[in-house]
Amino acid sequence: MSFISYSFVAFLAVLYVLYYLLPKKTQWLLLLVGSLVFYAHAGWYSFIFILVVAAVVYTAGIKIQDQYDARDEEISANQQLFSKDEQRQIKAQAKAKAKTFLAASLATVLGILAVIKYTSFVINNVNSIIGSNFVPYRFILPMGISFYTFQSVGYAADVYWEKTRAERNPLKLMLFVSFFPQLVQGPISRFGELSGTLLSEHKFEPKQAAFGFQRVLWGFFKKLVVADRLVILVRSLILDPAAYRGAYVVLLVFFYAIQLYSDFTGGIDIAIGAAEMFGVVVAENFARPFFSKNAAEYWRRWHITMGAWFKDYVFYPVSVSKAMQRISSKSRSTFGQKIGRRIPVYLTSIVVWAATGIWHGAAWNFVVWGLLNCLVIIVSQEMEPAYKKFHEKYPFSNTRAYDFLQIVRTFWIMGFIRVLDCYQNVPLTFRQVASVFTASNWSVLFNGSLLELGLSEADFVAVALGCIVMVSVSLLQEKGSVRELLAAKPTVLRYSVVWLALASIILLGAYGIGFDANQFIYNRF
Amino acid sequence: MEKLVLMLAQMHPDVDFYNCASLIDDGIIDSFDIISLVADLNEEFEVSISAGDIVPENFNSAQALWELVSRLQNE
Amino acid sequence: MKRILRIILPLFLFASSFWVLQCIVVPKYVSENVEGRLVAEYYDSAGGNEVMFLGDCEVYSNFSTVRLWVEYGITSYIRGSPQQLIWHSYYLLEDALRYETPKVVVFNVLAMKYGKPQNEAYNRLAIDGMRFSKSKIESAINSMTDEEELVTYIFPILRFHSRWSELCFEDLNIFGTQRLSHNGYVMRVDTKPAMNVPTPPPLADYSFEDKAWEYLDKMAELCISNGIEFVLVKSPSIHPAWYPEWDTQIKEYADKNGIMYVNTLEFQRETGIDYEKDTYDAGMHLNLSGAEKLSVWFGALLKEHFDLHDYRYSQEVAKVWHDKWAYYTWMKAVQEKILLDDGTLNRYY
Amino acid sequence: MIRRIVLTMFSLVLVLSIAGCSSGDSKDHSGSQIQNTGEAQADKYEFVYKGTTITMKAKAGPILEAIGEHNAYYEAPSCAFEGLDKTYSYSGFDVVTYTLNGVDYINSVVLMDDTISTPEGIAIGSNVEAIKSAYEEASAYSGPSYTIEQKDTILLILTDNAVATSIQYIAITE
Repeated sequence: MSFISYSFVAFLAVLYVLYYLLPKKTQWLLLLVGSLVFYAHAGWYSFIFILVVAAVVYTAGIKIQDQYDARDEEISANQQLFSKDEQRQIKAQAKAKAKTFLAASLATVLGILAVIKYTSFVINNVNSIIGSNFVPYRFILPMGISFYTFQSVGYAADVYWEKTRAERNPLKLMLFVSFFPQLVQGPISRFGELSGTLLSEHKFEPKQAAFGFQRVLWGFFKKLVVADRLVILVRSLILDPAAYRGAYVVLLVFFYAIQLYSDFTGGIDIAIGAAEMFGVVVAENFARPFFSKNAAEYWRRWHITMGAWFKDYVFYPVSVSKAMQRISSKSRSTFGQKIGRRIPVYLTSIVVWAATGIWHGAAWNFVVWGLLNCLVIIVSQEMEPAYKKFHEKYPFSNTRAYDFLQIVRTFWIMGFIRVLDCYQNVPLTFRQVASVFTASNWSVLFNGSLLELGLSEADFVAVALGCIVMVSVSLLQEKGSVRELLAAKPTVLRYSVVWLALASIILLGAYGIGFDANQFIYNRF
Repeated sequence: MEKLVLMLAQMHPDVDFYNCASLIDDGIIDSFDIISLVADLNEEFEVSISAGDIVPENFNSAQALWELVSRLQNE
Repeated sequence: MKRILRIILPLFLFASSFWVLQCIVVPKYVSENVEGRLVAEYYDSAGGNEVMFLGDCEVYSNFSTVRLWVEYGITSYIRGSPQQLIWHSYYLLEDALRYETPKVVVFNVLAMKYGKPQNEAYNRLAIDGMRFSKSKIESAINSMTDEEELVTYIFPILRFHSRWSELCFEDLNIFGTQRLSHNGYVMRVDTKPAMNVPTPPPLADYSFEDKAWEYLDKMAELCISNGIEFVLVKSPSIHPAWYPEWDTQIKEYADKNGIMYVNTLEFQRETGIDYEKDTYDAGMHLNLSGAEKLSVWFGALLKEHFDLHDYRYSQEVAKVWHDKWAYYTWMKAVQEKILLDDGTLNRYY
Repeated sequence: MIRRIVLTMFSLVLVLSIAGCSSGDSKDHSGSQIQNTGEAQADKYEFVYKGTTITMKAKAGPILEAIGEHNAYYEAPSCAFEGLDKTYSYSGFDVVTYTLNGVDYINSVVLMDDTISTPEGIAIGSNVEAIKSAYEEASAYSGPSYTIEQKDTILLILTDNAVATSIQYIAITE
């Protein structure tokens, strides 16, 4: 069930009314039922996978928790009897057993994801390398498998690291794994943060309801008015790369950036807004990424929960692992302190970014996309001292104008890397980007050929309007929550703003027959 | 504790580690420093800091770091 | 009290504002696809019609209700719409029965050749004009192609919202426009003789689909349960072709169920329709003279078989129909003038 | 103990991937699925007249010019919308076109008498054996009518007491 379907709107309305009618105790159960109904729309085939992943992670959690509880009990029971070494020995033993449960559960869950998502990719590559011709079998990707798998892995790891206690009630854990707003495209939540607000009882508060509803409206506005309209333009540019080269590629980079931003953040706003209406606070996933002045900052503002997830569950574990420690000490001894300390971190970053890339999709363009991002971050990290000197030498570089320049620069760098998503073919992407520098069809941007790409003037007006609204809201958000601002205003103004949003969604939205609105970019992947 | 502060000072001489309590939050220590710090601490105090321990609470101040190390020492 | 007001008032304002937006955005069918107004026009003259015609352009272009009145005092209405499918007809009849119960229902059988929903455009023309009712919902459910959504029939703004960029002055008169039809009859006085009408290619399979038969039965049952005489007719258009194999199936059905079936194509001599002068598009639809000839002949048939009251002598009914007759003759004059001035009939009035 | 767990986990993965295999067609939604690729292979049986192939759903203009003057013409407006169904009659066959946003496309070709035959040599009057041998591999024989469904064209041959009575090429429009 897609967020922008009539059935989702009806589903949300019904669930919302029931949620505040039923006794508080059963609220989380209703959310679970709602999530399962929401998920069942994706077909029974997908259902099995989410159940299995939840079950595996649930048992692992319980087993690990049992080890730790047994250990604590043993130690506290005969506090004086055991010497320090014996205590350390018991703890190590418990840790080792817990580790095997963790390893087994991760192997299964990630194994399932790997098999379902990457079999054909691996077979194709094996075929091309050794010339064999196995038949690459493509599985249907169950909805949201990449997201709930990561969320479950995070849960198991947190229990192992004793960051949170394991959830004894399987249904409550199932709700954590399958909570419908974040199922489709995240955000990837942490059990420690989410379980509290998700499983607690919520009284109906008008302010919270209004805020949640406004945020859902905001998500629909971005998704329907801007994103689904631009998809038409982006698609026509992508489907015929030979015809649309040179200046068109710049156009594609620009419009795909806006399209992906409004599509993804729109979807996340609907998710977070919907959760907020039920009183559940979900982690933020974007913080106005296009205002970032460098790549590192961009990745602290774009898809925040994914970045955090890879940092906590891939970057640190790898860099703290024994193997990496050895490399780190060896590199520091051979290359000296300054360079030596960088190499392990760069090595780990490359691993992390390659993983991030491949997670996005089973194709080389995603891997290259990840590595390019990594390269840009490492280069800007290396240039740090040079930048510092540059800033000290030239005072103008600390002015707002220079900041704006940096923002534009980051926008375009990220845009050109992101266009790998569109062509889904690495050599083709590089050829297209190269064609920009040898382009001679710059007139295309002004001589009205823009209108032959599937969008009329009226469409461009709607997109421009949408962008102006998005930019101004983002500027306001830099200072504080826009909804608080609105709440302070008189009710008449607040209602008219809500009316305006509703009217622009219904009238200007690119939905229904004639607009082949596609799914969220990240849906079902 | 002094050895610990010495190590930190080696990386960032200009920071007063004794009473600064927001090393991570203010971005004074970045992921580089954390990784090499973990390697040095493991070596120096024969502890094995696990990924689970790398959370802002433990790294935000020298004091918190010292508590982490001592706790791990008698693990 | 104040708290309730604070909730009710905004809701009311929201609802009414979107209702107005919907009326503006929904197409008015004034400058193009004028037949889109037919279904909605019924409600102004609902009630007191003893004969109800159902079918597509072969009905609303070929039968003149005003001529039937002038000639025999028969009060009739044509609930027609472009390419009206049989289930559209059924639910339009069901809808009409909420306003009146005619004595005779005449259904044009050409629609039997369609067994599946055809396209969204014709669905909209046949359903949007209906007032909100159970029949309208069911008609939508049974006619929708798979790309359509039921909710867009309940709230048409969800379908026509993208017209915001092509709104023109005519969209502002949301309180209805001048009537196009004469109790459902759409008049055209121009002529285009039917020459070398192509012989229709034989079909692989002449059987009608189950859904068509199902709705024919449903319509027959609806008439019987309301004491209405059900009449099947094949209108005298010679294109698209009406195959003999189809005709025999309808004849068998009519005999088996004791229903009167008239294939006007077999009575060319009696109706006197001349396809050189009586059609405005080479044989697909009759023009005014053709429609009047057919109506005179068919009216006599109706009077003969069914005791239809001659309302010309009842005072108030005659007055109402006099106005209709005046509008009818006014439009005839206007169209003839347009034909003289512009050479082609490029508008109805 | 540990070996047992790993074993069960491994079998689970295996079972699931097999379950995965059995599910019908697979649409991979990786990354952005803005990409869609259709495959095109031409229809084998098409009508040819004086060297011009009349392809279904192709633009009518150039084709009609190529095959020369028509003997008769008939146009019929569709019920409400603009756009005309046009029938061009030639000696021995008719060509019918439909209009889509102002441009005419070929909708069908109907062979009217035995003076015209298909490229495979079948005409009205050919007996059933000749039809079967001419369209051996690509035909679906069901009772008196032979329907050969291709990508854009249906070749329909109607027969009556073992002789072809009508031959039509019809465009498949959804």
